[in-house]
Amino acid sequence: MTISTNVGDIDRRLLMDRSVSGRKAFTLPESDVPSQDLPDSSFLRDDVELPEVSQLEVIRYFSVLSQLNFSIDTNFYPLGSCTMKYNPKINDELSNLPGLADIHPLQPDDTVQGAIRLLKDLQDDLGEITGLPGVSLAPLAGAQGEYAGLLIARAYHEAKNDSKRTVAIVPDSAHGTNPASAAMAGLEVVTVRSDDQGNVDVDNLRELANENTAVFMLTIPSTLGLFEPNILEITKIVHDSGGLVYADGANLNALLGLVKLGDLGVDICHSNLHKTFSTPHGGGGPGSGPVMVTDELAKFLPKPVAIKTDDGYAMGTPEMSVGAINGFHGSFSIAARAYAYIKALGLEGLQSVSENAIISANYIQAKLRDKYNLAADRYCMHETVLSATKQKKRGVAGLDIAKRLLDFGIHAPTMYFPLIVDEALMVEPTESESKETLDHFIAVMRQIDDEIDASPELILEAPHDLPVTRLDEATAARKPVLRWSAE
Amino acid sequence: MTISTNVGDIDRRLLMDRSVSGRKAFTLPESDVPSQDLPDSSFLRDDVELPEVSQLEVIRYFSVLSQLNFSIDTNFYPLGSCTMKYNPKINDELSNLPGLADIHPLQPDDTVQGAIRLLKDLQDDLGEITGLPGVSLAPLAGAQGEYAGLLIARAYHEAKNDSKRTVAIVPDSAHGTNPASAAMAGLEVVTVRSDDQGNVDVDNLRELANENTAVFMLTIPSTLGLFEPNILEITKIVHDSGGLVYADGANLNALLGLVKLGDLGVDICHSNLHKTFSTPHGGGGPGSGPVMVTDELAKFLPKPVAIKTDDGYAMGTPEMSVGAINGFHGSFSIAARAYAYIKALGLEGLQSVSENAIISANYIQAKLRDKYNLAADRYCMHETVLSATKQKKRGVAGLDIAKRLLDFGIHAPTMYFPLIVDEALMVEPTESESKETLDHFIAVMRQIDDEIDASPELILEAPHDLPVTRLDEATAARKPVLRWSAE
Amino acid sequence: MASPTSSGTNTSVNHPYIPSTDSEREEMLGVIGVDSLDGLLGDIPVEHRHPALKLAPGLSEQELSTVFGSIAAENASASSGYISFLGAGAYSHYIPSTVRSILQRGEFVTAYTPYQPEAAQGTLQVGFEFQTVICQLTGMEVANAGMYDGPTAFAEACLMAARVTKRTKVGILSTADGRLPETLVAYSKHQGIDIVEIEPDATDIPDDLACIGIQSPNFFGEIEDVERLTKLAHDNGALSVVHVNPTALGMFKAPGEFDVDIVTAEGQPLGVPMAFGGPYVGLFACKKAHIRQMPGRIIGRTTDTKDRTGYALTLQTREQHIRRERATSNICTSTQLIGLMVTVYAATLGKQGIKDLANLCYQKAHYAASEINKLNGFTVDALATGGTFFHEFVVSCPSSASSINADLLDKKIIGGLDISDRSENGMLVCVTETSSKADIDKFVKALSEIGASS
Amino acid sequence: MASPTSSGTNTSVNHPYIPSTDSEREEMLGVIGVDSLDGLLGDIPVEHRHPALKLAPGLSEQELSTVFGSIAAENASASSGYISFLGAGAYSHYIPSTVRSILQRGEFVTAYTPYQPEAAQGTLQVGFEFQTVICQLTGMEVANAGMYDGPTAFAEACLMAARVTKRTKVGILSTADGRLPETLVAYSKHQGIDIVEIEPDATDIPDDLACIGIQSPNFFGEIEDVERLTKLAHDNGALSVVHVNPTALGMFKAPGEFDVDIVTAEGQPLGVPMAFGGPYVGLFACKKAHIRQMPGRIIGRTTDTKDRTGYALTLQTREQHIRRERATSNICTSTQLIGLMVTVYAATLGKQGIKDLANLCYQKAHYAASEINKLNGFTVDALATGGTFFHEFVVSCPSSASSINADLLDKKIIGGLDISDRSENGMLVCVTETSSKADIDKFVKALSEIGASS
Ligand SMILES: Cc1ncc(COP(=O)(O)O)c(C=O)c1O
Ligand SMILES: Cc1ncc(COP(=O)(O)O)c(C=O)c1O
Repeated sequence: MTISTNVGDIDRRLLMDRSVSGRKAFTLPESDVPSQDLPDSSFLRDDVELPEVSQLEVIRYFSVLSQLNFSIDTNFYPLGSCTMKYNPKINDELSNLPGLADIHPLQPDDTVQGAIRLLKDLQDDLGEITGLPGVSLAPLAGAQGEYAGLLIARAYHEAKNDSKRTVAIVPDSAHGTNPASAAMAGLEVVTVRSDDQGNVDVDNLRELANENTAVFMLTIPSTLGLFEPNILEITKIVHDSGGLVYADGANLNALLGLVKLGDLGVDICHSNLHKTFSTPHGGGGPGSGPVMVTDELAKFLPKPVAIKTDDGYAMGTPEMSVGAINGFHGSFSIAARAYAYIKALGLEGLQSVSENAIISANYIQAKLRDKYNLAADRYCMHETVLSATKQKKRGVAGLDIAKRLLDFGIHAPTMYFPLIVDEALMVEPTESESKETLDHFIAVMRQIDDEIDASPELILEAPHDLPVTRLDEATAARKPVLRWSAE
Repeated sequence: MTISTNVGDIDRRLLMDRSVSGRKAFTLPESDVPSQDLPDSSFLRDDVELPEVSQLEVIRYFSVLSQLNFSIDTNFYPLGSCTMKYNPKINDELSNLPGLADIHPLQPDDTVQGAIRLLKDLQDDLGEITGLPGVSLAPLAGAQGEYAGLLIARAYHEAKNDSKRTVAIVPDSAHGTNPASAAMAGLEVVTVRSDDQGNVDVDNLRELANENTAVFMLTIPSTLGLFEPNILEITKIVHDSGGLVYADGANLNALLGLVKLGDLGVDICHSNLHKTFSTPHGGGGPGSGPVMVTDELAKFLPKPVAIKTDDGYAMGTPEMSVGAINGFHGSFSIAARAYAYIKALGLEGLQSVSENAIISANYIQAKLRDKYNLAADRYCMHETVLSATKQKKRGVAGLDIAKRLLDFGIHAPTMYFPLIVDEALMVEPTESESKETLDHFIAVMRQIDDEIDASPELILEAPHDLPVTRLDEATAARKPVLRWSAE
Repeated sequence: MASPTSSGTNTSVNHPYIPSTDSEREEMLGVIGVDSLDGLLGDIPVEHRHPALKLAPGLSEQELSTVFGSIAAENASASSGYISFLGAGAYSHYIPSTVRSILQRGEFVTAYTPYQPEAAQGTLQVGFEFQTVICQLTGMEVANAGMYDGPTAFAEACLMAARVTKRTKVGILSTADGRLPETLVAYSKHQGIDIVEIEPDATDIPDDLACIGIQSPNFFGEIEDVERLTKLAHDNGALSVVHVNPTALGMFKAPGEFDVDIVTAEGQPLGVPMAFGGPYVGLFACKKAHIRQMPGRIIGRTTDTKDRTGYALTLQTREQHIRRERATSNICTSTQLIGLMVTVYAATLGKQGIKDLANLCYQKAHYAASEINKLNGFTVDALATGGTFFHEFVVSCPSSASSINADLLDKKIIGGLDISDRSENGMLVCVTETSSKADIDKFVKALSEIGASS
Repeated sequence: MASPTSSGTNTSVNHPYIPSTDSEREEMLGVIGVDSLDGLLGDIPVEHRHPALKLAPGLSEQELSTVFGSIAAENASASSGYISFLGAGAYSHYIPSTVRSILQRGEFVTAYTPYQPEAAQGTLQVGFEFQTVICQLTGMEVANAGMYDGPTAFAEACLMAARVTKRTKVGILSTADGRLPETLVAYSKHQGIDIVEIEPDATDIPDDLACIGIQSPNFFGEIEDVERLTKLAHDNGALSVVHVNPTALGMFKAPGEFDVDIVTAEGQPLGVPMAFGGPYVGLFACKKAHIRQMPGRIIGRTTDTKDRTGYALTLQTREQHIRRERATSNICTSTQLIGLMVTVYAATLGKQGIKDLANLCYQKAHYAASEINKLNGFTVDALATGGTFFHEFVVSCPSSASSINADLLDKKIIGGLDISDRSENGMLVCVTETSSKADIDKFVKALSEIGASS
């Protein structure tokens, strides 16, 4: 099977179909120790059927495949809620320095003072940015940060012997990980409505918050890109009910230096280092989802946390820690990248990040609101949620618009999320894209709207020039083929 | 201006057209020394009008541009005489190690013992491979190696006070650098004919070689991919006339471990590390063109050469050196790559390189000779020169075939070289391409031949799917536009 | 009202990561229809806007490099001349240049999760290759595209076993790495899961177990009788969950040969730097029958409208973004890029390489074990008991492993892990292909000197 | 007949760089119609086939890395804790991450010279950008796509001046780096070119000069009066060839402002590692009038059959592959990839960065000079004479620079270049932005100690 691209036809066969007996891409050194007896052959297996290809073929295969991707390095990627910003190359480089990449997680603390110092310093900076000084960098992604946060909330109530608090209140606009994490934490998920402005329906919240409330999970800014105007009232309602406030900080890119979550009454939050703090998404991870809490809750943090000792640094376990949520210390080399990012920007740079992220999103919103409906017709924070309902009536769905954007080298916005917005197209430009790029996006979005009437098939059959057209996902799920097999 | 590719439309504007006043991609540290007086303003210039773009834009611009290239990492590249083989990634990595990349060329020898040891060891290996033990790694590419070799030949004759030797005999099949280098060396170029087998016309050579002959420049194997069957006779004729034999070793990939040039009577040769020894071509350099000579000629080598001393290594100048042909020690980090290549393959691996290069070329030749004429109808060495004369008669030139290959993701062979072959297509597969790739190439070449009759416009208008179609090179040369300018 | 760090004006710091200039910001604000940024922040309680922040000023790239240079220099590692014998879940292996080279491709590194398959065929095809590699290595039918790390993969496997069997008790072999039950506890404590310890020679297990969780090679480097234990589990209606060392699979029988239900592993040994513990990738494979209970992202093959093969995320209805609180896991951002490293590693080593590698590790560890075993006062447990081990082995030392390690450190040797909590004066020593014979001999000599003087 | 290393059989060593297997080779030989490889080698004199070769056996990648680790460890450099004050043609500058990142793109690294423009628009557009950058920096009208290095670019410029003026005598300023005339000698000695030395304050030059070759800043770091000397050249029918330090152009007037005819430079300071001397890139720019006499590769803009802009090699009739012995130069493989580094460097620093960089280098070098000048026994010549210098300056030392350097080395300081051949007890000291104030102070302190004890 071949496709035509800008480097000519491309062969997409899998590695096992390229495998030729006897080829190799690598050799191991000869053993330099006296030969040892092998175990009984009943323990031993036959060959592992891994591909047999040359080293050039390895490089060429993966290099060519890489070119089939959109990425930040090659495309504008206004994927809402995902904060696809520039991933500075220096951060990749520094996090891979020998002395960082080749240290073992179980080395004695005194042999890894630099690494622990980095973690401690990053903890402090994240605490300062969020106003929540207790920090653990253990969580391996946002969802694990949420889960860690919920474990902390549960531990807090348990420590007070308040065992009936088994409910998590979650807005209907929340990201799927919120209810999923709550369920993992054994919490019953109760949904609070959004009002017609996209805000939390405060009255509804007041009805729901009670002696069973363990935690209220709020995304700030919300998944509609809005800052909750009633935030102080909300945190008060929850606190008054005896519950804790958890902030999903996936959208922290809007808030750096503009407001501290801790000042608003938030007790716990997580942050995705792979969003706000620019660590690369890697096509779906690795990430890092530090959890930040108030001083009072710090003793419950998952282990380990980096601590300053009299004569240096150490990895420690908080007094009443909720335990280990993964193998070692979290995503160290992701943390190192985030650290480099914070140090490179500094206080004023971080403020500038959020200021520019907000201005860019509002600019797009202002330039498109005559053509596209808005999920909420007010100023947004770092992202704007468009609704393609007008376009839908004219025969073209949000999905189609998203696919058509690909033809222009622009990645699709986040589609059909949040669930409460019909035909949602969530656009997050980030501060790292230039006004010129925003203007190009705006022009393309307007052109697509024009195409609906002029040449709808251009949209309905999009994308046109990519390695594949739209895929049959239904059959994929009905008859799953999940691996190569000899046919 | 935009083009469509597999990552959507691509914007090809130049950096200066993207420049926005005030943007930046980099910041310098603040000065940490007391402020110093600036020179008189009459010395100082206004701003340098370099682009003002963001760091993301730098990365995105060059990343996207890179995807418009064919390369070994992404394509089969059977470009004859260029030896487009796999460039091992480990070699790039090792040559960039701190301790190699950050040493200054003028450091005292005792602070760069590792570097000099590497150079000395590489000199020895190249001497062993070619059978010509005097080696200088100074030349920065093949052409400079040729020039260095010719300087040596001239110095040799001069040292014998043989001042009338001012002629270089060069076969009509030679690469353009040979006569150009000879001219630089103040030699008169006299052309020796090839016979109908593609060999040097020995009788013609005998007529030409005389007391004016400084040097005979022979490419081995020749640019037709043939090993000169009369080599021993040829070197004898030249030596008998008092001249020296220079071997252009650009095609050394055919000979590793199979024959030593020194054993055949060659006095001087160069080798392109960026061909046989796998250092990357870089889109046109950097290269490295070491010059190898007999023991007798070693004293004339260009400086510097690495030498072994009693207590280590030193950079030295041969006794009667032809001098410095460039600034420092040649392409050190290219030499380091070649060194890594030789060490990785070792004796048997290097032999295997040439064996497989030869088999692959002959295989292609055997599979295409019914469709395409051969420049010489006999076994070839590491490359085969096809002649598209039959195709030309049917309306399609070698150039058209070359362009059509691009549509299949295969780089064009070398076209119209050597000059003595009509409609030459010089195909060098190298040992690093798999039989499957060769078979694919063969199939495509056969298909193109079929297309001449079935759908000639497919060939005549090729390439079809690349970032540009054929370019107007005539206008480019007539009205040269060689740089961005504000319009 | 705003604090001194306020940006009531519209001048932001000009930074290489932020392209907008003052005049562009001015222009955009004009289009938006506000005078200043603060006009957009109306929803943020004014008393909390623009708080004071204690953060250092920004650094240039050159300064940042200097900062990182000092941090790295404060760590001891192979690059600063130390040799190390630590394993216990993270292993030092040579990483081929191909892995690093492909890992530099920005198109892989800076892409998002492939929600738009047309624009992500690279990531998707690699993920499909990854699933294939994991199946081939483990001998299992299906695999997902990766979990956070080994312990979380194991924990999720036990939770999955509970869902499949509709039971709530999980048995874990007493010889497993303590990190496995520890992570499982954190993952399951509010889901009513009980954890019980099973001895490796048990012939009887509770009849309400969801699964037996087996680590093999176990924490002490020894191979467990997975076949017998799996049969025992199945006889009692439980699943068998086996946590492997993937390098060992180059040599030892694959769990798939023993009818194991779920296999998990820490993928780090397959081409991933140790990097002080992460990011790594959890490997997760199971029987096809259980596919819809599998956590994590799964990539499937399908066709486009022109009938060309393509790849896409599939079975997404298991996932949190669709099924929310009823999802098979909360995992979202996972470890695709580490999966790429594993895939390139597997493609590079290939059939012969993985075999040679396992053998080389085996040879070196056994050489080290036999040399240490000759020392006065040191005993290698597995050699004494005749256990079959891989990569690592327990040494009973004449004194506590930490005191010995302190002395070793003076000789630039990072000794094995102190496991005195599990074995008296025990040191878990790991040897891979990255230790030369000279390194091993140096270690043995140092142990003998330290042993003699203690 | 064949020696023991013969491969009369068709089994070749199986190596990661060579995909063909024994059976494929067998099959291909069958198609070709020979029994063995030797059947294809008939033209090679049989007595010389398969010679014995003294070469070591091949190494695995892991072993190779170890070998290189030791080689690198035998060199002293910043990465092993040394500070250095060497310049004189190669300069230590911070290289931005963008340069290294783009340099890893295999599509740039592993492409050939762009003879097929349709398949090389990346390389070509970058080359066009490079030419633009060189023009902007130097203030010249046109530039080529790069030469081997600075000295060869200078030599070719003088040869070009000879072609343009049809004269054979070249004047070079006495203050130039000796490497410039030295390379010119090697490049011109058989072409009947005479080289004469010109004093910088000359008011009179021979009337048959092809050009005056001026280095500014000169070998001693001082700015020459390019304007006056250019006028002098022109008044005598000669061209003016100026060899610059490109970093200095961030601050000092561009040669283009002085009506200079040809500008050359070593491009290394613009983002290229020092790498023990290469590969570097020679910069070459000139007036448009002389374009057809220019050596080297040139990239031009044009359009395709669909009228889209594209780039292609142009003016190739100057080059050796067309014009052979009448070419403007023998250069073929050049330095495209180093040109890429320069281009990314220039794009990254940009208008402000190049200015800031030049200023920073200026500040640091002048600070160092003034501190050294305060030391007993040390004099900075330029400060004494009031010369304007950049990057480097000559220190007259109390004893020979090499003896001082030997003492400095004990303190992990690599001192300036010993130029006693050109200046008594002279040391050419270079300071760039990579030296911190602490480094400079350490150097000054060390000099003062050594000076006191000598
Ligand atoms: C609002 C929100 N919450 C939580 C998450 C989950 O974070 P992660 O993907 O890092 O687990 C995301 C990520 O997509 C998100 O957008
Ligand atoms: C036969 C031959 N000789 C000489 C050369 C010149 O070598 P270089 O390009 O390294 O200067 C080449 C390169 O194309 C060649 O093919």
